[in-house]
Amino acid sequence: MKMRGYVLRKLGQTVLTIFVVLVFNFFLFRIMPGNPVRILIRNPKISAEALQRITEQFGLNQSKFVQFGYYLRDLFTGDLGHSFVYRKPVLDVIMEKLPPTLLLTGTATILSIIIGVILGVIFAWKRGSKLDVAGLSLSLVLYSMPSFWVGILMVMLFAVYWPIFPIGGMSVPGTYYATIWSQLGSLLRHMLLPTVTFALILIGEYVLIMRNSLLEVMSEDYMLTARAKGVSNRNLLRRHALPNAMLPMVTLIAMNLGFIVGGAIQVETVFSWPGLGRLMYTALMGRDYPLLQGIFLFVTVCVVGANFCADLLYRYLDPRVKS
Amino acid sequence: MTLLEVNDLTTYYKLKEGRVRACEGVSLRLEKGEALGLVGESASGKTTVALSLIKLLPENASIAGGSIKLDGKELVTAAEEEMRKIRWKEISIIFQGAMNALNPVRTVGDQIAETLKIHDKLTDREAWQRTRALFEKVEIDPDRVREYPHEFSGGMRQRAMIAMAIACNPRLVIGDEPTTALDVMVQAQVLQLLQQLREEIEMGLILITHDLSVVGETCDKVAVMYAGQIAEYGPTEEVFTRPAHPYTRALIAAFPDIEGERALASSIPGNPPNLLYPPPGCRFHERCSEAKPLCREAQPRTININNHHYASCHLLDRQVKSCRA
Amino acid sequence: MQSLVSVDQLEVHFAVRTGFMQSMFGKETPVVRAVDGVSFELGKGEILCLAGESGSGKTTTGKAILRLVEPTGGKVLYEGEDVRSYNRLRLRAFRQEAQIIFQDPYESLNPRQTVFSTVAEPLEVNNLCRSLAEKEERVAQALVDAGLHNPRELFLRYPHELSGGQRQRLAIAGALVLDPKFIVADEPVSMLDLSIRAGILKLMVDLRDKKGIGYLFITHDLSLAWLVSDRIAIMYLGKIVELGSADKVIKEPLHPYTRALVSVIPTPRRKVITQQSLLKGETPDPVNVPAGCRFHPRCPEAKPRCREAVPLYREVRPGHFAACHLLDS
Amino acid sequence: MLQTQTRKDRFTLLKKNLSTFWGVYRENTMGIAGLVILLFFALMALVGPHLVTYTGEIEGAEMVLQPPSAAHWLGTDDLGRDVFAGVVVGSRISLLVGLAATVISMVIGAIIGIAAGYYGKTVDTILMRFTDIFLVIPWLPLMLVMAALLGPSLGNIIFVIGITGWAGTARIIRSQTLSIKERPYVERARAIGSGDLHIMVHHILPNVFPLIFANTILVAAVAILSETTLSFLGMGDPTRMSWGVMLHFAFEMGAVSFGAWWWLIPPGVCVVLVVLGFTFIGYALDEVLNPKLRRR
Repeated sequence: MKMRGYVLRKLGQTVLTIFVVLVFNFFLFRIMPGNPVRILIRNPKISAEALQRITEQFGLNQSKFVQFGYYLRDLFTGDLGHSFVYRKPVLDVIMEKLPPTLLLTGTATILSIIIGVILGVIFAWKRGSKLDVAGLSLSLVLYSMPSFWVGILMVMLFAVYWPIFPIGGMSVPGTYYATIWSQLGSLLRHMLLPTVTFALILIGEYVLIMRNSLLEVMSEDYMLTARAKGVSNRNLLRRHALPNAMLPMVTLIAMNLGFIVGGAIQVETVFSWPGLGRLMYTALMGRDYPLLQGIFLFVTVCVVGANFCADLLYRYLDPRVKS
Repeated sequence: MTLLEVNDLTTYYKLKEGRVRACEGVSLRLEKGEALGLVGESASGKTTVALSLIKLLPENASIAGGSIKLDGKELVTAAEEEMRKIRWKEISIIFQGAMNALNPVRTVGDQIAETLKIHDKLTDREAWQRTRALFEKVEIDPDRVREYPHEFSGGMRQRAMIAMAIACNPRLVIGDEPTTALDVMVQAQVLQLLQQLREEIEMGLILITHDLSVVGETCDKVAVMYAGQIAEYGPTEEVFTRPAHPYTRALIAAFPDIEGERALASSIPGNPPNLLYPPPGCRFHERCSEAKPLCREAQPRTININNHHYASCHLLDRQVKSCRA
Repeated sequence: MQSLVSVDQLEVHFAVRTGFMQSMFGKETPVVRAVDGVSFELGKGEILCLAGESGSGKTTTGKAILRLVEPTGGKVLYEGEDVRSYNRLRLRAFRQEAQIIFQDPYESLNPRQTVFSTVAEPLEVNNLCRSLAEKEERVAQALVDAGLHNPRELFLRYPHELSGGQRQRLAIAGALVLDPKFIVADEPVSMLDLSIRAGILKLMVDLRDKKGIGYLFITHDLSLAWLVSDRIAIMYLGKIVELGSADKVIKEPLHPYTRALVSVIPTPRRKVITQQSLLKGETPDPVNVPAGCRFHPRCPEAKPRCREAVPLYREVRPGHFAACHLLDS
Repeated sequence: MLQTQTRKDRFTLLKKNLSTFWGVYRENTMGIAGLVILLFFALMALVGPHLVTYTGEIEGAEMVLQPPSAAHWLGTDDLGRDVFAGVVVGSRISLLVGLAATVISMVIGAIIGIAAGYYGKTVDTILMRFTDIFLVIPWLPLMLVMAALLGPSLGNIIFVIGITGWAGTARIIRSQTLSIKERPYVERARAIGSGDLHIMVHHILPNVFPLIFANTILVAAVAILSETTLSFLGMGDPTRMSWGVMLHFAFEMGAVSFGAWWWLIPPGVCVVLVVLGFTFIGYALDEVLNPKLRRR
């Protein structure tokens, strides 16, 4: 019963958030001075019928409320508009570019969480040692680097200076792969550099948070109790400290989803990875507003949804959270 | 038979500013099944003594000297691996705030069963069975073993801590302010429970508290600590009826007694010294109404007043007196 | 004795905060009945003690009288005027005469305010001083009154540079500077070591003797209550169960709850606790108050009637009030 | 906070507070390192642009994309401009954008945080819902969309970074305000007749201030990173050289495949150092102002 109330409340918040994002998006692209629709109409070269079509599509001759209604109707029917650059429905373009992004970000995120948690635990356990100090400094430096710049360094080092890996992309254009294995191998070779870059960007923060969170937990009274009980170091960590220390990590991972999207834009741009992030850069450069708006909405809704899931997970992990 | 013998225990904390002499030259003796009260005001070093006994001091603290013998076995030099076996099996401890002393994300029963599995090598089933029995012993509904600490009331959490402390039938239980945060009635219940358990299983008890009445209620012997040192030590009745040290006397006088006269006692002037820079001579001399010039210069010896009753005060020292005469 | 504060059927109920969704779906919000019909009178220069366990509503009662918590029912008369009817201006004037001292001297002083600012603040807020010299004089006097000698040396110190006892004296000075007639003292010594408690208590009693300040002394410690107060009121779950002179309540308690509490008053010299039968259980949550007499589930002498009817709070003996069915023979 | 009697006392007190603070801060190696780094860059931004010449004129084809030499310490770019001079000139814009955006973020964050925490109830619920929404919206896409719609200019980029960066601050300050509001000294202030404004100014603000200060430093680090990233992605003002704009041109002109490391690395290193400097100071302040952490 309590659980249901909690889920309902969180769901309500999520829906509210998405609604606000929709309104915000509408405001941004339709109402703000210099908004793309107005720019579209002002275009002197625009044909009369095109103007007519646009006016009808956006309900421009009607009140703002009606326009908002048109906008919502379009959204719910999956009509995110038409891309100027690709000359295709925006949703189709997004769906096409989604799998490479999921592949890259998913791999990098999982990798960075695993490595980050392990390193954080090691540093916390050996706090004050040379290893800890070195690890901490490196994490701080990684955390301070612009993500795209890490990518540029990686490309310069491993694709230009020592050309071990391809400079970018997901495959060599125009190549025919004889077997699925050779195709997979090529994919892996293309993927390695961006994945490592992406993971490096994320690891710094995970290490820092995991280390601090674990140190905090280790200074708690119940850890003293556990030590007094004669619990072995291994179990002290595994069964007493980690379950508590992982809680802030869950929050952080959820909070970081937005950051991951930001990382994807930068890494994909640097490595010409054919995903959503690079698509956004293309849309920005080409001032392809419908596409830009579509990506922004799509990505935001995904992140908000993922946050909702993280909230539920947190509730499951921490028995103290009451509804 | 002597269960625990502490001689000249000295523990220092290292801070940037210097050494905090939190516990210096502490000597105690506990017979089997006996209860000893360790009384002192805040920052008098009582908790440091407790943590030294099980060697769970914070990283910046270390035992600088003295010996701790449990059944004749030296603990100060014992290796961590050895201590781990001794902890809880031989010496267990009840901490002050039971809310923080229990792991919030694991069930209470799980935390008790864990100790049984570690030390008594019980199977999962046996451990949970014992846990339920322990719950009954401390008067908690055994069906609540699967609940989390936050679902328990303050009194129940302290009972659960006690259940955990006696789980492996240790020979010595250290209670660090076990009743402090509790309401009077619950405090009484917990004290009564401790007393019952002590009669049932023959365990030694070291009760650390700032509350004289708790000691009077449960302990055979009492040690009064002041500024990291033991001021007076002896049988509870003897110390409370014929306190020898001026500090003990002032402390007892300050305790309101509803059967005594209805008048406010005078308080002890001043504050306890900063243990980074303890005063020379007797550490109490700055607040002592009877201090003599000598008290400012020399540390007092421990004087045996009579049978097992000791105090460290120049005023009791016959040698000092005779020198004067 | 002339009445300074008179409390009549005071009620403070809090709504338990529930989520937006719950309140939208019209679920009934549970109510915490922190104070539920409390009545007493406090004379000028009297020390009345409100004693009880945590959750009994004693602190809330004290704060409700000063309107630091808004009462939801009943009356509070201060020198014959209803405090609840005060407008902002009148409330401000009232608060110059009625002060509060808190339990924790470490928390009740702003760590970023110097000793001078702490004590001068009440004067500044109420625009009571015309010149700096006058302000300094009054601050210094208040500090001396609170037992802090050489006050001018302390002016620029911060609270963390003082000892626990000094801090509580500073807090008292902050209350004294306005020359109050009434002080709510909420567990003023429970955080202090035994050896410095007596000094603070003595100071408070002396101030009563010298300046005629009336105190509502809130504590969980009955022996302390007995030592300092003229009369004692025992609270249980938001209601006063017994009220009488300090000696009568402690030495000849009427209510079974008071008897139980008195029986566990600690004393260093005798074993009293471990050799008797105690009340079972703990004070229940004030959200689910038991029907009938609130104490009946834990009362060793409860009769069937106690489960049904709320006992009348009445004067059982001259000046000695109690609410218990067993006393209505 | 400093309502102590005379000006002389006020001065004594200020001196005492500062020396106490400095006494603890001085012990912190990280904090000192951060301070030294930032002082260096502050000096570069203030004085540097007057000492170097950075003209957009082509110096001749042979001077294009030259590796470092005695004449050009950090080589030249595709237009033959001196990279070192660019880095020096760019420092001014990068720091300016970062600091200005930080001020916007902190003012919004502090006001919303204190208001929500102090007034509680409905005000809190509405403000925090709003803050949470800002927290979950992916931050870079939001900035990019806004920057794209507003067009590339210095003012716009400051506005975009400032307006998107306050949510975390507001949350932290709110929770601190909530905890301070419950302290007895605030209740005591009410008991002596103080009004809301007095309490906020004299009791809440002085106690939240250390946190606002420490947080400002960390927000500044993020703002500098944001400026670099936005400019790199082409949202910067191309006429005002900053480290991010420099990296944008370098990347777009193919410096990566050309191997012109001297064009790509120096501006990046500067960004990393400045961000590190801020982060160091932030960590140090956290440790100095939060005694619980000090023992670690």
